[in-house]
Amino acid sequence: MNIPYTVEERPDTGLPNGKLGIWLFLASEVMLFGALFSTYIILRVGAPEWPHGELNVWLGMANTFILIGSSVTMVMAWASLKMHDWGKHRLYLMLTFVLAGVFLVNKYFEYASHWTRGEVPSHSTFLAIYFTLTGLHGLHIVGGMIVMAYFIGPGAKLWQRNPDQFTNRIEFTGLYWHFVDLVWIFLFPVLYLL
Amino acid sequence: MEKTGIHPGGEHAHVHVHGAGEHHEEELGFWRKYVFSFDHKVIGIQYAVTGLLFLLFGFTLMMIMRWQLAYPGKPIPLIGAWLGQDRAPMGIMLPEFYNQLGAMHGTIMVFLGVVPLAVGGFGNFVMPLQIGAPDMAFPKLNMMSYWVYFLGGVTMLASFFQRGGAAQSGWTSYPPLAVISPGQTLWLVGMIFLITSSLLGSVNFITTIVQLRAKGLSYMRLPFFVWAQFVTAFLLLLAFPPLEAAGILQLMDRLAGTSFFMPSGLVVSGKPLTIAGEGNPLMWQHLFWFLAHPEVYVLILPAMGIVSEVIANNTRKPLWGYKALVYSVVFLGFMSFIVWAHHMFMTGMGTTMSAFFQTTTMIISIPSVVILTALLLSLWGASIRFTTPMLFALAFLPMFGIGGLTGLPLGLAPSDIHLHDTYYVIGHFHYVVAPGTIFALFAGIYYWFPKATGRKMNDMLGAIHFWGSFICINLVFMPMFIQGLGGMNRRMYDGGLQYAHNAGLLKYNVVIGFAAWGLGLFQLPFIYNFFSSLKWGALVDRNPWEATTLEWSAPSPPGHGNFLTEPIVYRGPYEYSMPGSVRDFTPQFEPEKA
Amino acid sequence: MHTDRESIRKHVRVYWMIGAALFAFTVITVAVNQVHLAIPLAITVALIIATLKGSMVGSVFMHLSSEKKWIYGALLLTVLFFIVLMSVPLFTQMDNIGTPIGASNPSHAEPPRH
Amino acid sequence: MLNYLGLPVQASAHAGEIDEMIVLVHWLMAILFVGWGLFFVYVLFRFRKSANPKASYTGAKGKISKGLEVAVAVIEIVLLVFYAIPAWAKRVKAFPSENEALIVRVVGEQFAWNVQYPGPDGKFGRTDVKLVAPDNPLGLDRRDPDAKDDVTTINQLYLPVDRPVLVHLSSKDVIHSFGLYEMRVKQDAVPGLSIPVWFIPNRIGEYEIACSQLCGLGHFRMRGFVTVQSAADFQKWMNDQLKDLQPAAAATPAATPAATTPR
Ligand code: HEA
Ligand code: HEA
Ligand code: CUA
Ligand SMILES: [Cu+2]
Repeated sequence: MNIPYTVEERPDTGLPNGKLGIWLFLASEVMLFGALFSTYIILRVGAPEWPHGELNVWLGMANTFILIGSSVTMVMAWASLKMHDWGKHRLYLMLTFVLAGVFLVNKYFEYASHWTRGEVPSHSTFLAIYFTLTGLHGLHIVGGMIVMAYFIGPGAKLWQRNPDQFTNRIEFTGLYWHFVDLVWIFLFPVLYLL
Repeated sequence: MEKTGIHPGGEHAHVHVHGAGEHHEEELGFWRKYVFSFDHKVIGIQYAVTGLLFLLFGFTLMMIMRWQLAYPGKPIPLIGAWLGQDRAPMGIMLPEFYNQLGAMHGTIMVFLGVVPLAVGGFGNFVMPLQIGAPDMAFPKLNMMSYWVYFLGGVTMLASFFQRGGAAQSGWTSYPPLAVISPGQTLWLVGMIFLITSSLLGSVNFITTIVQLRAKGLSYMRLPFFVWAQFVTAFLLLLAFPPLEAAGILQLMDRLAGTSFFMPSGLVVSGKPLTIAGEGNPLMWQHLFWFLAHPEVYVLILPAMGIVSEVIANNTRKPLWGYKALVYSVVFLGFMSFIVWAHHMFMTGMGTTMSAFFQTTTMIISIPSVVILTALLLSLWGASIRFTTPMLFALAFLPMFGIGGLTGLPLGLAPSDIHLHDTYYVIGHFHYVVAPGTIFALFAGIYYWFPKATGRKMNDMLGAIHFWGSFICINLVFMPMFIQGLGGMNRRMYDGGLQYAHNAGLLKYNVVIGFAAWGLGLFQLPFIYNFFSSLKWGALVDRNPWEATTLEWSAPSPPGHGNFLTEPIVYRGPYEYSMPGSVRDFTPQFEPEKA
Repeated sequence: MHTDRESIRKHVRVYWMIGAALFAFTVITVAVNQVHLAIPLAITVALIIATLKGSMVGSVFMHLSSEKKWIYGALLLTVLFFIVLMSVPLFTQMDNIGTPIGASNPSHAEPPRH
Repeated sequence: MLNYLGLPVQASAHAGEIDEMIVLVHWLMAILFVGWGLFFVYVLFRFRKSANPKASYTGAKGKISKGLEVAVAVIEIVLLVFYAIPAWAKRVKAFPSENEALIVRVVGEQFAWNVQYPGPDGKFGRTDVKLVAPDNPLGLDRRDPDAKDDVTTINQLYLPVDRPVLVHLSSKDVIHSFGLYEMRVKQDAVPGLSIPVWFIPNRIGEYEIACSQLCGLGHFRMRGFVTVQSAADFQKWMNDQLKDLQPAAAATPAATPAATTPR
């Protein structure tokens, strides 16, 4: 007996296994970042005063654009598969990967500038929160890039053997990637603007 | 990768694709078969054995502690000499080592012993069989969760051998103490491994139960054990991440010098700490208990599931109030997310929130009462077979009863003033986890051993194991209530020797000590039974217990893919002694006779 | 999702539009931030916009606008507990009968200058 | 029941109330456990296989269980509404007025209890972590006029009988817990917070402060002493302390710069 519903949907739930799996995983991610945001709130409410204009809004905004862009290219990578346009899919997936890379490079310069100014995590509650939240988010970016690299490289072979499963996997990667983007959409105002 | 406009199979015309984890029915090498196997049964057994070994280890730590409590400052016999200068010079235990043993006993028992055995072991092995699935939904992920758990275990064990020893701030690891104490870093890293493993596991469990149920197996036909595992998986999925986050924050506090949990103006041993400050130590407690209360239900729900299976099978009648059981367990799971601060009444909680948490705590006790009542009433009109698993399952009921009932005075803030952090708490939760959960796990081992190995465990040894453990374990934990009510604090290196109000309570420390070591001795028949039965146990067929649930329709032990033919379910899980049927059990997988 | 090429084409158009909208909203948040509002107001505005953006990503890019009941169920549960996690520790903190001690900070790490 | 539970003597005004609750809950527990226990033993005997070879498919009938569960729920609600919640409110809301109560600061540290009385002026002197020194564990600034008459002790808490005590509890380093078992008082001492605790000692005698929160390797020996005396004896003790103070107040400890310790 093989494991059913790895590709096709189970009639009564209308879902393939992976779809439910990835969403459950994202649910746990929500709680992970939830705890961090909750800590942020507690610390901020308890703090005598909270710094403003600590961070470079323009860098943050640039990164927001980059991530939103990458979300669009990601969903396009999946849509092109749906339309059986392999070439476009490759293009968009690689584009997403590159954008993710650019995001990290940008982040690196941001970190570096803080570091050189001696603004390290131990310096203040705000910086501690800033580095922890963005650092964890950065790790999620790296994770996403690894997955994409796999589907650009070795993972791509699956397309020949089983296009629908490949399409599903790209969709799930997308779901994860959009979540990472979504987290940033909240991180940006919370850390850079408020 | 060349560009292909056209591609095969747009509509998946029943191309039966090998799913995640390509199956290799053809013989696999030793490594892929026994070590890095994708098969849920192998992984389940890996989990179970590792969990058992950790239980034994955690218990050993405690047997050493109980010596110090019974005879404070006396050299530890036998092993004392080996412990080393920085733990027990001349065999006499140091306070810091006592604290390490306490913290690691708690951590190991909960996160490395019971959860892996109850969820990783029984859940992995039994649940897919009971829902008629060929395997878990994500076999590779399943293997990963085991090995990540294994890494976590190794990290925890290794932490004993670093300079300064293992974590020593209690399994609760309250900052600021945890942040400034040695050993904590490895504990945190280990926890992050364990949490990651549990998260992967729970995703897998939920998906499997929702997606891979056999034909005809509707939710209200699920064995109660599967329901318990289902709710448990949700608890793990949603309650664990906050502790992971908290763990990361405490790591930052230790390694990056941040002060998430460190307030301003700390003065440690006369010297002000040079940190930014403005942190909040209570936030850790919130994040910790946000996990740790649901966690305690993670410890009990699978146990209740096992007990229900065993009781239904050995009473030869349907469980009383199956629906009530299901609703209660779901409600229990839901409520367990909003009671956590009943562990924090003494942190200065005001009237509003204490009223809230006392109320939720009282509410959550009701479904437990319902569950126990249902199980007790299931015995009425039964034809009880006192098999070895049944002995343990029956003992579970009053033992959980004691543990649960003693939770009530703790749940009321004013009475908790007196009982908080005394041995009453220790007694309370050990009655639920030790003679409760541990006994249920024993029941499960005796019950499913034949399915896993094709052989039965010896009943004589089983009986010795049961009666010995039952008596000893009560002698261990019952006196703790007396000590607690008398005001003896927990986590006391000298067992509260110095305090006047403990004078009359110290004698029990000796009783408990001997009972604990006796309990240890009575595990030997079990360990022997466990291993010898693998070789010499009586061979059994598919359904030695004449049970009704799906796992008994598969061969013992089941081969790869579990079932020879795709199972179909025709009825509820516990159709025993059905009126008008010849035999006293009608399996779920037995077609209606036309 | 068994969507044929045509409906996908329609989707694609939506994706690009949403992308544009997200860009626009980002610009707005930053713009609003440049005119210095009172902190509470600024926070509410920024969070409202963020929530708007978030729900766009969720409902369109992640297809939440048309999902299956199991996923809605799981997410509903998550959202519930997320809210608990956000609010209850804060409430408990506020309810605490203790008063913070403004201990003079011994460290050399002054609060960040601005 | 009270006599069987073996609780420590009651040495504070509210101890009886707490014990009453403990007793009530244990009655509920006892009744449930004994009731079900008897049922349990009975069914095990009556429905053993040899006695009842054929199990009944329907099993137990009737609504008794529902009634039982409802009863438990009702009793729990009563306990909550009429005992627990009001009793707790008395602990954390109904604090005695500043002038009737004896006010004292207790600061936990690894592994001792520092006690500070405001003295005749009723004002606590300024404290500063920079001033913390072996001879000045609280970092009390003796140059501060309010501090001149502040009486400090270590591990010695003297209290007058039958007068409300309001303790401002805090900690210098880690979380400790201020446990007075005979007084039925327990409150965590959380660094960064000053938490009020109040009670009325009503029984002259010697008692102990038991640290009830793991606070490191000395947790087990973090013991303080409470001496409850008649108002007169207490005044006498206080006056002696004030006399001893004069030299101490003269020699003001120089501010020791905060030595830095990497963790
Ligand atoms: C499996 C684990 C488990 C379970 C199931 C429970 C169940 C409960 N727990 Fe427990 N608890 C722990 C594990 C568990 N607990 C642990 C580990 C700690 C300590 C952590 C630490 O500090 O280190 C703790 C601590 C703890 C505290 C904090 C105490 C303190 O630190 O001051 C509180 C307070 O409210 C509490 C309450 C409860 C309540 C109300 C229940 C209720 O759910 C119980 C409901 C059950 C019943 C009411 C039983 C019904 C019985 C019958 C119907 C009679 C049956 C009789 C016969 C069969 C004869 N628990
Ligand atoms: C699941 C949780 C669990 C379990 C099962 C146990 C089991 C036991 N615990 Fe545990 N304990 C805790 C969780 C648990 N404990 C926690 C969380 C704490 C608090 C720590 C802290 O303060 O921070 C604690 C603290 C604690 C204390 C208080 C220490 C202190 O406060 O200073 C004591 C004291 O006696 C104690 C004793 C025991 C005993 C005698 C058992 C016995 O019941 C042991 C029973 C075990 C067995 C019977 C082993 C069975 C396994 C086998 C026989 C293996 C067979 C192997 C193969 C076949 C391969 N425990
Ligand atoms: Cu201080 Cu324990
Ligand atoms: Cu709890």
